[in-house]
Amino acid sequence: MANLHQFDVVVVGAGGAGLMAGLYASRTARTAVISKLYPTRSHTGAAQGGISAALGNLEEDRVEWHTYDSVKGSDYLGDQDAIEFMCQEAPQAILELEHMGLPFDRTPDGRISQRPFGGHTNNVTGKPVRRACHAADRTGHMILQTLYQQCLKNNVNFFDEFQVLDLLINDGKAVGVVAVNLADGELHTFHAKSIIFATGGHGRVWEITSNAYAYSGDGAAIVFRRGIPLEDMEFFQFHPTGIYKLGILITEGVRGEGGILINGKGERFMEKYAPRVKDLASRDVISRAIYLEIREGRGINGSNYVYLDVRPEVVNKYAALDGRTNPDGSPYRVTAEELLKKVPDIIDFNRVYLGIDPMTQPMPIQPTAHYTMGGIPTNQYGEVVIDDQKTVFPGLYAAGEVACVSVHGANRLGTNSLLDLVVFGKYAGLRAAEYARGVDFTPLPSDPEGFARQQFEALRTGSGKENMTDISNKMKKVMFDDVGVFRTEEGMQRALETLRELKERYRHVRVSDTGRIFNTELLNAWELGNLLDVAEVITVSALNRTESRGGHAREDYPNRDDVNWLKHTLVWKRDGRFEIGYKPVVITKYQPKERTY
Amino acid sequence: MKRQPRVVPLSKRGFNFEMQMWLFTRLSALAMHAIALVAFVGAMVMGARYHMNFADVMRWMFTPNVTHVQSTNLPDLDPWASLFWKLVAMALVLIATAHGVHGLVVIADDYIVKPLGRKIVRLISIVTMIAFSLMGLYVIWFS
Amino acid sequence: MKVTLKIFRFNPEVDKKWHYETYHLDAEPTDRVLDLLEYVKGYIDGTLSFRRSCAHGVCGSDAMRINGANRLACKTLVRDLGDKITVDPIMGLKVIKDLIVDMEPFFENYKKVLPWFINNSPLPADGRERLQSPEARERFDDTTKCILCACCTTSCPSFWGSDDYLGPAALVTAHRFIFDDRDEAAAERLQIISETSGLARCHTAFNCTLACPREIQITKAIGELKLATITGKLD
Amino acid sequence: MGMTRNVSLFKALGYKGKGPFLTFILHRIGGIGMAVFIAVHVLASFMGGPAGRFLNDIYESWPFQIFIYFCVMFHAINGLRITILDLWPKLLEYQREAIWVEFAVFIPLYAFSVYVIVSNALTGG
Repeated sequence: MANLHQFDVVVVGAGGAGLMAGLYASRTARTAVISKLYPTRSHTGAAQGGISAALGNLEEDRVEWHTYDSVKGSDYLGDQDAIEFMCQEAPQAILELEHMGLPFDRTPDGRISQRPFGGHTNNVTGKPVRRACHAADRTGHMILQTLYQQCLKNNVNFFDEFQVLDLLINDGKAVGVVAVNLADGELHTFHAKSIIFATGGHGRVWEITSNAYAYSGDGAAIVFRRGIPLEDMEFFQFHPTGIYKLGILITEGVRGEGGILINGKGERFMEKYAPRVKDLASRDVISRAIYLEIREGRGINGSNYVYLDVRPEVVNKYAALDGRTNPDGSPYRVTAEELLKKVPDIIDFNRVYLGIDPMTQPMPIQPTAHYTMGGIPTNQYGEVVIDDQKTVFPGLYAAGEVACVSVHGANRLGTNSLLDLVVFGKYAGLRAAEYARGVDFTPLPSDPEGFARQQFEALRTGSGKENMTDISNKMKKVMFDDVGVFRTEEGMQRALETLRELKERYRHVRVSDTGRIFNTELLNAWELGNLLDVAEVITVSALNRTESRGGHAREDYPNRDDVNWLKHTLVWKRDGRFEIGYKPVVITKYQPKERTY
Repeated sequence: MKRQPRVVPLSKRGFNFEMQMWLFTRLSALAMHAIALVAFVGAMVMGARYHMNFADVMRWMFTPNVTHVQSTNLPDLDPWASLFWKLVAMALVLIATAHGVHGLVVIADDYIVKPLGRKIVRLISIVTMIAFSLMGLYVIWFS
Repeated sequence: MKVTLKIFRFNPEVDKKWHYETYHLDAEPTDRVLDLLEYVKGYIDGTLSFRRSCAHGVCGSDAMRINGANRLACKTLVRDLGDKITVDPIMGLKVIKDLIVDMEPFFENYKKVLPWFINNSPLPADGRERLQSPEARERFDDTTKCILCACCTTSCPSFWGSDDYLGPAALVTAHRFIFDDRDEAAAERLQIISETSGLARCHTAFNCTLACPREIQITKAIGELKLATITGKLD
Repeated sequence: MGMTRNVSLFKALGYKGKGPFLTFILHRIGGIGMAVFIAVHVLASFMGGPAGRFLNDIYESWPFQIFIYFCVMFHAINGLRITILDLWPKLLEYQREAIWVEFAVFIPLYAFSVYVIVSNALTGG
């Protein structure tokens, strides 16, 4: 094998979690970061609103409140020990980012500025609290840039535009990955002591999504094929405010700054669904509210969207009605100029894609597939755990959106995704390096590239006639219609049948590009295979869970069922058949109770 | 919050030959505009309004050298040939040559990247600049 | 509306020379150029190769020359181009395949300006954030927006001359750190960018500023750097 | 692998830059034009004799005059714009307006010069 590389730690994926892991691992171990994109192209860069931590820079805030908000946000499915750990680590993580030079916005006295966000509350008064640290509406961009820069400073070995195809396992341990160099089509084998998957989510399974093309569930699909279970895959977050038809995200920060949701009758409908925090309720709650409004004919002009209104006069009107105040107690008021400073990119998106100026017109929005709560099961140190006994799979780690710790449970609290990838990326990196220090290399299995080559060659040389874009669009549509915000037994059965049909068609997919250099068509075909696999797992998991909880809302089982379903789903594929298992939810201080906003 | 003004000391701020020449190019441009203005005002004072056409005034502004106006209908060439204008014209030639030669070096830098190539360009440019400055001074002094 | 889409094609494994391929498509005025490329790739010719990821102008993958000027394909709408659209790869970098160019020289230049935060002083005693006033933060806000898409650098005539010029993107990055009052390596960076391959090669053609999809005032940033080398003032 | 850096002079000139890109190109043309002219002019004056007179005849011809007036005026006016913007970078935000002002000054001035040159040429000076 000409292309064999040996590293102590190999990180797959170079988004926030991957770079964080790479950065911390590289301090003590020889580390490589493999990414199918240039690291700065990763989707962390699209995160807008902020990253939460109970710093209390502007008003009183406590780690316990953050913990409780996250537990409640997760609809009590999050593991409370992990959530406590994350919220406890949050302030330190944010400060470390600041020490790395991340340009947060500042308060007048020079500290990191914070703003309100959906589901962030003062637990005593029940009022929204300023907890989201932000850099305009480009927080993710700043995190990604800062981490990439620090990795460069630390001389992390980057393998840019290498697509990882397979995880190598020998002797019950993860021993390496196989990747293809997109530039010349050569397969490379990376032999490692620890492997960290940080490949992100799979939002491209759905039609309307805020996710990047690259979000094709590669990591989840790769490990799933190698017998690792996936956890809680039925839980996927639909963000309430995506730009109509395009799905491009409009940050919750817009509502944090006072934006209001308006239905076709001109009403502020969130008063009905979340009387206390209204437009700053949790994301799943708002997404469902929008769907219900639309279903009852109260979309704009009876169509399937509503308005998000951030015109200064509207913001001020409702802020006055709500009695909202600044930290110093004065009434909250905004001007167009201030808003322009706080959410410049949102305003830019609207101008470019809709030709709308949000300062004078409301923005048409609809829920958009946004975030993967489920994924590869891990503990709070990023170690992959493969059953309900907390058995760790040696040498294998996961962090970021691809992992399920689970801190997000059934629904992620806004801003906790960036926090998740910073905290767990860091610990995965540290743990992976520590593990690598203590062990020797396990030999690679024989013919390590075999499986990857076989997958690729089957696609490249296949004689099928099926059009992959067609298959892909059908999958996206059926998933959005039947396994979307609201789900039913019947719809999901239909979806499952369609998916299996599509998988059959996929076996005959046509790849016209037979070249080796930047064969993006082949790559896309392979990614589609991952999406189909992941979509099937999602649907199987969702069909199995006969309750409604967080991001999983079933019309035939509209209530949460703590008696039977206060547990995580685990799905394996063994001998071509799905096996479903469960593991208990860790509960420390917060007993499940009804969730209202 | 109070802030200390941040200033990088002269030796460390990167004000090297490259940036000095960058500044020189701008300042010499301003100087040449100023000289042209002086030449223009001077020409008006010396009666160009009555005796010269537009093209001749332009030529005089371009370099205020007596040979540039001696073929016109000026009745009295003496003030135009004074030492003052000779010195002005010579200053202009020196500034313009430096400005122009540096401009050519800048263009060459865009396309010639190898250190040796750049050295050669600079060497040639210095020689050219000195030669043309001397020739210009000679022409003006003896005209 | 009917659109005629002309795309630069070059497959290194087959072609000796590049050529244009013309496609006739139906498009909505609100379609992005990226949507058209995806359509061509999905239904007409799967071998068409280009980079893309986020599809809404924040990842910087799909910089290309559209109707003669550098833009992001995902941020350029058909209605702003008319019914004749020509797509070329960005200039000044090697074309590898179709619209994909070799980005290495671009990132190499980026790395030359020490594109990372440097502050070796002890952290605040309370372990908290380094303080920075909102005004000081605002000072370099514009240049923090850069997504490294290379629209600016590959629109720069000096960069076309040779990739030895650091290029606007690298200088923008230098600006982001030099004017950050928490950073301590301004002097080092100034010395790097004031060499022949740096500031002096900026001839204010403004192509960069006009090409920037993030609307960074690049020429202004470079102008401020030039003056900083002369006055030494970083406020 | 791949094509070399794909920038020929032709391609470079084909880039759809706007006003400032055009002025950048013209500034270079003007600068080089002047450098050649002055070099030849100084050389000719320095040498004198028939060769000098021959060169003199060339640059006193009216088409050459139109060219060199363009070089000088454009280079001077554009140079002034660049200098002002460079020394006060804050003004760079108004670069579009600066270009308009530049052309508003240059076009009438140059048009007048061309008119004078051409009418002189037609009337024989």
